[in-house]
Amino acid sequence: MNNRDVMAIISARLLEDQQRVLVGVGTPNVAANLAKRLHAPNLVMIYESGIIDARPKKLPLSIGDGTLVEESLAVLPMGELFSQYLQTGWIDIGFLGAAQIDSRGNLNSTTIGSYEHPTIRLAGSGGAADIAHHARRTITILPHSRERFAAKIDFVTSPGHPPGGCRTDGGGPWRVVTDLGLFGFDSEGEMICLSLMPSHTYEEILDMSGWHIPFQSPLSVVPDPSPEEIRVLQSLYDTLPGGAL
Amino acid sequence: MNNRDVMAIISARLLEDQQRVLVGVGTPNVAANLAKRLHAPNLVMIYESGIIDARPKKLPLSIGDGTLVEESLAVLPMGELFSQYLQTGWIDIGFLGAAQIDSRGNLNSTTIGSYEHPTIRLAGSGGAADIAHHARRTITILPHSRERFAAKIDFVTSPGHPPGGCRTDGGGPWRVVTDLGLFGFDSEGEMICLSLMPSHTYEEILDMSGWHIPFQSPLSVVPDPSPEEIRVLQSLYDTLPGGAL
Amino acid sequence: MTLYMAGFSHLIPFAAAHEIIRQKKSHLTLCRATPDLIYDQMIAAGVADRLVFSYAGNPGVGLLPAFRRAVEQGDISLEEYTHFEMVARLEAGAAGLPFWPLKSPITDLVLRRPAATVTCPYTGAAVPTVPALNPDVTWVHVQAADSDGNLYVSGLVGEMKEAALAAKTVVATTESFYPADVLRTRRGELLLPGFRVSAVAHVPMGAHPSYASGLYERDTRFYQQWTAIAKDAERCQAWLEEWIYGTANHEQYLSKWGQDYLNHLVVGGML
Amino acid sequence: MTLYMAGFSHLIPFAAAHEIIRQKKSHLTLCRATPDLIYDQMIAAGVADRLVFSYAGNPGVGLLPAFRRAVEQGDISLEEYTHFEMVARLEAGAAGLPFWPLKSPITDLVLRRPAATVTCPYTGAAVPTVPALNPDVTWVHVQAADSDGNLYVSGLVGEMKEAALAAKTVVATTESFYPADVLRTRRGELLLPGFRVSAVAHVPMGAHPSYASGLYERDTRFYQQWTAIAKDAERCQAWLEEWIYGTANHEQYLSKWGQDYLNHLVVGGML
Repeated sequence: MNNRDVMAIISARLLEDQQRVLVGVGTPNVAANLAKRLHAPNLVMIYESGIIDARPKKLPLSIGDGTLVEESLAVLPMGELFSQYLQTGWIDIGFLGAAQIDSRGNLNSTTIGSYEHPTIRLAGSGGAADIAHHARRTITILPHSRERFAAKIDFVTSPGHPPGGCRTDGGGPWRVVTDLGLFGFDSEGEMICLSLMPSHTYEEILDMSGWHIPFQSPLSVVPDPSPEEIRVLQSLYDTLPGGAL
Repeated sequence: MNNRDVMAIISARLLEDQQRVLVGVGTPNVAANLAKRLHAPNLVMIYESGIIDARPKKLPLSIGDGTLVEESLAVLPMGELFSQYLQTGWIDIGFLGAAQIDSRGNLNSTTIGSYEHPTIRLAGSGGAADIAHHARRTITILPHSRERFAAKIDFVTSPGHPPGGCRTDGGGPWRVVTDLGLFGFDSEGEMICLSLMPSHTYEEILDMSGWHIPFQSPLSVVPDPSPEEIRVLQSLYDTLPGGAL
Repeated sequence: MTLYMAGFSHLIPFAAAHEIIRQKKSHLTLCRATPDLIYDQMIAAGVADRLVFSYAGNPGVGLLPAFRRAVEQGDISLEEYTHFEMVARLEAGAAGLPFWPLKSPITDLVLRRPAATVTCPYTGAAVPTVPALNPDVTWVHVQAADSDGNLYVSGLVGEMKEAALAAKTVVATTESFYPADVLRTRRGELLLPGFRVSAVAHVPMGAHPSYASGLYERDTRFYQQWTAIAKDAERCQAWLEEWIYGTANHEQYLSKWGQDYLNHLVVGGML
Repeated sequence: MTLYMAGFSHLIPFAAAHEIIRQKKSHLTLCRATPDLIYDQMIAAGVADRLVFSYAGNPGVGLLPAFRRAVEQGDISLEEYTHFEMVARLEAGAAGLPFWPLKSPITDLVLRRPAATVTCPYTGAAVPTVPALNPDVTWVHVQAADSDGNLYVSGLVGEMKEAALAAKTVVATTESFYPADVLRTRRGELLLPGFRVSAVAHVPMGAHPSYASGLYERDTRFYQQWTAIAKDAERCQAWLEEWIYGTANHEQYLSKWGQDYLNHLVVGGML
C-alpha cells in the first residue's frame, strides 16, 4: 500500500451513503469510487464534465471517461450542472485535490512561483474554485510536505475560510486528508489536526507543515485500512487497462 | 373563400424558400404551412414552443401540437430557442397576428380599453413582442377595420418602428396583410399601401383606417388566389379533424 | 403560496389542478407562461388571487373566458411578461441568481414596471433584466417516473425544466411508474433527477384534456367546447360542479368521459 | 483569429488540429476550457500566441508539458478562468449578451481582473459577471452529420453546444455522414441545426487519441506517453515532424498507427 492508497481509503470513509459528491480528478476520484463499492452504494457521484450519478464499471482515469457516461443517470451540458446544481446548493460534498493549502483551507492548483513567472505552471482551477465555493462543504486530499502546507500559498485558486472566522453559511473546507493526518477546522476557520494516519506522529506533522497546526485532544489514530478496504481498492485498480496507476 | 383564406394565401406568397420563419398562432400558422406546401418546401418553420423545422402532416391547431414535434428537426427548451436563436438574429421572418396596429407597425394584442379596466382582455404578448423585436423583419396579418387600424392603439404589446424613422438595424415591421390590402413601410417608418386585395379599393382602406394611409403609385392589385393555391389550402384544411377552421 | 403548474401545451397537469379545485384551495398565486384551460378552470373555481403569465389564450381557439371575466371584473391581479421574459425569470430562479439579463423590447408592459436595467461592466451597454421567479411549488406531469423519483419526458418541454429547477419543491404526476434503474437507458429524456423531486403520484391520463406525446392526443373538441362552457359564468360553475366537485378523483373524472371517448384520443386507439 | 476547438474529453477534433498544424497557421488565440493534448500539440507547433482556458491538464495523467514550457518561458499569454466562468462566457456569447452573471468566488484570478460586478436591480446584491466569449470559429467533431449540415452527438457534450452557438462560424468534422432527413429520429442528439454550420468534412476517427462514444475508446496509452514525448522539447518537435508534418492528412496519420493498434480502441474490436 502506498501513501496514496491509504489516503484514498481514509477519505473514502468520510463519504456517507446517499450524499451527492462532486468528484475531482486524481485521488478524490479513486476515493469516491471506492466508497461507492464499500459502505456507500447509493453515493451519487457527480462529475464536473456533466455526469450525474455515475456508475462506472471501471475506475475512470479522467472525469470525462466513457465509463462514467454508460450507466449514468444523466449527462448534462456543463453549464447546466454548474448553474442549476452546483450554484444552487445541491452538492453535499466537493472532493478536491490541490498542490498547496494554507491554515484556512485556501487551495492552490495554479502556479508554484509567481503567476507571471512560474517555477511550475500547474493545471489551474478547472471547476475547483467553483466547487470549493458552492458545495456545502469540501474534502481536500493532498500529500503532506512543507512546500504543500504553506503559511502563505503562492496563489489562491480556491478560497477557504475567510479571514476572522468560518464561512457563515456552513460551507467551505471541512476535512483535509494527507499521508500524515486527518484535519478539520476550528470555529475560527483555522486548520486543526483531528487524527493521525497509522504509524505517523504529530511531530512529523509539525515538521512537515509551514505553520503550527494545533491538534484536537485526545489525538486519535485513524484505524488501519481493513483487509476489505484493501481488497476492494485492488479490485478497483484491476479494472484499469494497465492495473494500478 | 373567406377573407381569412385570402389573407393566408397572399401572405404565404411573401415567404421565400429556405427562410427561417417564426410562426405565430392563427392565420400566420395557416399561411406558413401553405407556403411550405406551395413554393417554399424548404421553409424552416420555427415555433415559439421550441420546435425547429417542423414538418407537420396536419395543419396544427396550436403552436404546441404533437404534429409539429413528430417530424421536426429539434424540440428545444423555450429558453434556448429565445436566447440562442431569436435573440441572436437567426430568425429571418417573424410572422404575427394582432388585434390593433398603428401607422408605425406598433401592435396591440393585450387589451382593448385600459390595462387596469379592460373592455376586452386579450391573450397578451406570448412571444410576439420578443419576435417583433428580434426577428430580422416581421409580417403581420389582421383583418382591416377602423377599430383595428387605430391612430393610437390601446396598448403597445409589440413595438414597431421608433419615432422619427425606420429601425436602424433593418428590423421591425416589413409587411402587413389585411383583407383590403398589402402594406409596407416608407423610409420614415410610416405605413404605406403597396397593393390592393382583389376586388377592393383604396377608398375602402381610407374608410376603414383610423389615419390616412398613403399609397405607393402605381397602386397595383394583388393577383387573385390561383386554383392551385385554393386547392392546396383546402387540402390543408382537410387534414383537420373537423375540416376548415 | 406561489404555484407553477408546468407544461407548455403538452403534459399539462390537469388531474393535479382538478384535485386542487376539489380541495378548495384559495389565495394561490398561479404562475404559468400559458395559463391555458388549466388556469381558466382554477380561476373559475376561485383558487387564485394573482396570476403571473405571458399568454392567456385558448391555444388555436381564442381567449380564456374565466380569465377574461376575472380580469375585466377586477377579481384577480396580474403580473404580466412576454414569453421570453417569463422563461428568463425561471432561468434566473433555476440558476439561483436574483435576475436574468436579456435584450427585451421596450413595451407598455416594461413601461409599467420599475426600471430594471444593469450596466454591462465590459461594454457600458444598458442591458434589460427580469427578476428571478422561484415558485414555492412546481407541479409537472411526466410520461414516466421511477421509484427513485427520476422524471422522464419526451416531446415538447417548453419551460418545464426551468420551472421545476426554479422551485423550492417539485411534485409530479406520471403516466407510468417503474422500478428503480430500468429507465436509465432513457437518459436523454431525463427531466429531473429524483433528488430534486419531493413526491410522485401515478396518474394515467393525468394531462387530459392536454396531451402526452406517444400516449394520447390533445382533446381538441373539449378545448373548443370550453369557450362556450366558460363564457357563461353559471354554465362554467355547473361544469365544475359536475366534472370536478362531482367526481371524487381523477379515475372518476375519466370514467365520466367514458372509455369510448378516451379511446379516440389514445395513440393506437386503446388505453 | 480566435479559435475554439470544442469537446470536453470526448470528441476532441484532433484531425482538424493536426491539419491546422500542417498548414502552419500562426498567431491564433486558442480557447478551450480544457486545453488537453490537442492544444499542447498546437502550442508545441507554434500556432498560438494566446490561450483562453480554465484547466490545462493531461486528464488523469498530469500536466501539459508544451503548455508548461511555453508559459514558463513567457512564449504565450494567458487569459484564465474557472470552468464555470469559462462556460458562462460561452453562454453569454451564445445568447448574444455582452456579459453573464454568476455567483463566482473571489480568487486570485478574479483579483487580477478589473472589477466586474453588476448591481441587481431587485435585491441590490453585487453579482459577479464574466464577459461574453464569441470565437471567430468553433470547430466540433461529431458522431454523425447529414447533408444539410445538421450535427448529432451522443455522450458527453461538456461545453460543445455553447461554444458552437457562441461562434461566428462553426465548422465540423464527422465520424459518419448521412443523406438529408435520415437522422431526424435522433432529434434528442441534435447538437446544432445545419443553418448554424458553415462546413462539414467526413473524417472517421477524427477525434483520435480522444474518443467517440459508441465508436472508439480513448487512447489512454498515448495520453500517458505524451508526457514523456512532450517534456523534451526536441523529442516533441520530432514527434510533430514524424506524426503530423510527416503525414499528408488524417488517413496517413491513422495508417501510421496501423489497423491492429486502432482496432484495439474500436468498440467491438473492428473499425
